[in-house]
Amino acid sequence: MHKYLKKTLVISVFILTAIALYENFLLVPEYTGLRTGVSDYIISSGLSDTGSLNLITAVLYDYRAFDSLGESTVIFGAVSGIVLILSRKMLPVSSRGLSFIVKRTFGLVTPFIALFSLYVITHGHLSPGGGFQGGVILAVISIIFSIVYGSAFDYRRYSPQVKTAMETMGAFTFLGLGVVGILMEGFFLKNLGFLTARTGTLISAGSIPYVNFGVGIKVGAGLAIIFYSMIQKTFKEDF
Amino acid sequence: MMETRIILLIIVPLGTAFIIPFIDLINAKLRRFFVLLGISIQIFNLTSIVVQYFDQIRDGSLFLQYHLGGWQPPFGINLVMDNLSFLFIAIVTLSLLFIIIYSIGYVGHHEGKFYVLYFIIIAASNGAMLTGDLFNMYVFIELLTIASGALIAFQRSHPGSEAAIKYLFYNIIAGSLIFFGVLLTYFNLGTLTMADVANNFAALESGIQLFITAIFLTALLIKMGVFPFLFWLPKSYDSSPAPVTAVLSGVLSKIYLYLFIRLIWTVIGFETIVALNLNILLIDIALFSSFLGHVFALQANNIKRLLGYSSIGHIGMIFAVIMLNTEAGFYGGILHIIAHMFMKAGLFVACGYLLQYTVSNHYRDFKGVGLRDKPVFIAFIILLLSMIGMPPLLGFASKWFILMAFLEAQSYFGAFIVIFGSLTAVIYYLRYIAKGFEEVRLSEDDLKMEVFNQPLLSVLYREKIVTFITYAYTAVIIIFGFGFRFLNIPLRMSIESIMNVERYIELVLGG
Amino acid sequence: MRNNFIFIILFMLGLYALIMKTNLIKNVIGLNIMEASIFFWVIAFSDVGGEVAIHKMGEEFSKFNDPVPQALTLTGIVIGASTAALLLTLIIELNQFTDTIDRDEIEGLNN
Amino acid sequence: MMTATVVLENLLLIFLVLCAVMSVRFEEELISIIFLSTFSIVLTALYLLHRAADVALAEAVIGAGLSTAIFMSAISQIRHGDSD
Repeated sequence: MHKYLKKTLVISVFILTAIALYENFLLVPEYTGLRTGVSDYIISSGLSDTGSLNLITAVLYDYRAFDSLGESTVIFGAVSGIVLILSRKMLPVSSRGLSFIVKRTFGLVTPFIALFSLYVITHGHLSPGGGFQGGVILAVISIIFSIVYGSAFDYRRYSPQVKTAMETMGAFTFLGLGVVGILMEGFFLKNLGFLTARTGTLISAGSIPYVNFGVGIKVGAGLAIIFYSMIQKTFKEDF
Repeated sequence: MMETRIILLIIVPLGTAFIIPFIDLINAKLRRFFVLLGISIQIFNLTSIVVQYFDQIRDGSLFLQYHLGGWQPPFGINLVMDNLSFLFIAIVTLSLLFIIIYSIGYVGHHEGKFYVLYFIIIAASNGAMLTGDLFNMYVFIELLTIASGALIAFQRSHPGSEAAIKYLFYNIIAGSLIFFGVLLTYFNLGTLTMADVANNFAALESGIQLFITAIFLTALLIKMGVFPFLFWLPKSYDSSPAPVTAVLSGVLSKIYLYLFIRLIWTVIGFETIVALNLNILLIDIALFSSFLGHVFALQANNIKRLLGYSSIGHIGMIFAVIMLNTEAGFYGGILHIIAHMFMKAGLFVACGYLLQYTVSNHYRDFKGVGLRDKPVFIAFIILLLSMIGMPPLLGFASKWFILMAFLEAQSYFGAFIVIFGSLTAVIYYLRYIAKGFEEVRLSEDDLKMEVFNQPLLSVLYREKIVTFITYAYTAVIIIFGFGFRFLNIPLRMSIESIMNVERYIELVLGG
Repeated sequence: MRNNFIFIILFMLGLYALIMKTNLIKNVIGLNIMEASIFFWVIAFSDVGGEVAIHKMGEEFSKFNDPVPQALTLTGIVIGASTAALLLTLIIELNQFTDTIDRDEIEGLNN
Repeated sequence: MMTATVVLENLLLIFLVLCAVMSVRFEEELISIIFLSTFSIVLTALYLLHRAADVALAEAVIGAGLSTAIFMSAISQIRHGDSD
């Protein structure tokens, strides 16, 4: 009886919330009738301001680059927390991997995945993609290694220490470019003027490709550490 | 005025957090050096800001800002430091400094990871208080959530992980609501800068105003632990290690109160709240939450859980008195924020040290604790008396101003809650003081239990550090209790900057 | 209009999984659906029928979709994934002590 | 041309809701996670229809790829008391 009462109560609250949301959405006008000061400016002069063809990358790594710094710090914090929580556990380990055919096939495919992730990272200002997406694809390589070849292989190739060093390197690339911005241009995370080149080429758009590269390495290494510590006992206790 | 040092308040802790895992790979002994370096750069930075702008802090015209990436406010992110955020940054930095010194000996294992998460909290709290951009605020709130959630489970014990799961569920929902609210604001006003939103918010339709305000308020009520959503709070205060509880109670809830003030007064505007008839409702919810917190605290049999419920009571009281929107209300509210920050952090710090002499946090095991370590227990008693509101201490002064504010606004239910809180506090705290001085004879088994309850790694001079920190908190309470007039000028000036929204908007958008 | 309906259905479904289901993994799935519904609504609402916000070389720019909500949503997706990972890790950790992931059987989650 | 897009979008929306319902309804965690992954893929297609290419790439990579892997590794570690 108690349970049914609870269920009825919760479902009636749900229905009320749904009706309230619906009523409120009726009030929100159509998009075309709204004020769009910031987006109009970014659409019309984003290319000349930043030199990046992809306006979303321009927003992420130039207009609102500080948000991206905070976002990559969120991943950094999650990595620290996960490594901390799982480091004492003796979780079951798979080091045998899958069959010979699968191993051979993925051995052939893996370099292309790496190439694709590098493409996504470096062409962030020219085509869809960027540091975050490319970084996740980079982490997928480590996941594939763990699943197909067994986690011992992954450990031999890229030990967690190497991944931690890569993560720190990526973070400091981002932070360092920001500080260079203070020293040379007067503002933290300002797009570096001396790096600009002809728009549309691979190395253009000021410091955006370098920031992309740093974020990519950082995200890739961080997510690889997350996955790796979730499938195996990895880090020894640090006292 | 453009000032580079306020961005350093965020990126110095962030850089320290980034470098610690790398230092751990090289040589773990160097770690504490970098921690102290980061903290001292931070303190030096803040001190230099105080010294340079002392006159402006005193006459209330402090206004520093920074445009990230050199973009003017509606297009990029801006950081703003006015008198209100300056006051909060100063007290939060002081409190966090005390707690990090305390935790040097306390943290037995994974010291490196602890410092990483702790420095992320320092950076994120400074960022959340400095930022002048709504979405940037969301990012820093998520950063606070993820770092504190990992820290709650720091001991990797059964109750710790339960508490962290509960905490994260509630706070992630609050975070996604904030995201939704920010995006709705953007769609309706086409901007994310707080000043620009504030400039145009009153022109919106009242239905949309209510929608956005309700979403932000729900999220902030979850984060602060006010009535309908207070169920995550006692569990997470109870189960996390002592320094983390001090951070949660002493610092994080105050940061959310700050963000509440920022959003309601600066961004949404109090006139809008009054026009939507929300202010009376919110005061009643907050007072009811305060009442509930004190009643639950009466039946709690566990000292840390009791302090958690008492936190609910105090936060509700502060919330209600701020919502009165009178000058006296702000004065009492902000003074009590300062008082509560130091009292609660000091209590949790002292309590975490005292509880290592006991088998559990339960009331019956508290017997005889006061006789083991008398100096710390005396400080503990002084802090408890300040929580009750004994006259020469800071808790009395702040409660007095809150009472006066309620009486001035003729909100007699509020005045009743303040007195009711003090009276119940007498009952539930004196119980523990009496229990602490009970003589106890230890059996062999108890002595064995004690060995297991020691911290994993004991450091030389640990007892001295703990005694020093608890006395530092007590000293703050006593000194400001006698001389709460010292706080008069900063409080008046921060109230000035809450009330004077036009100046904020003009200075952000104009220069 | 249609998108608002989809948003409300998905949001309520996520909330249902979060509150009524006792399995902790199910709760995380509900949280993911809830966040995804918000992201979907943002993208669908900001679509004004323009092009993808990327300039093409040698062409004049035509009408673009608003790039700012898309960038913010990208940030939101990454943050949501990392919080979900932390939550799942904590569930693994809790499971080591309790041998169950049923919320009703774990006493500490209910008080 | 226009109607074809609308029909496709409606079908995808129905499929999206269906995936979410299935993912919540099924008791077995593994099936739920696979439906969640399908949900993400459908969402990716919808983002592409709404011309948000970057978000679509991110959702494909994070929602359908990484999240699924993390969920899978989590349920592989979880012990149920009665099984051993």
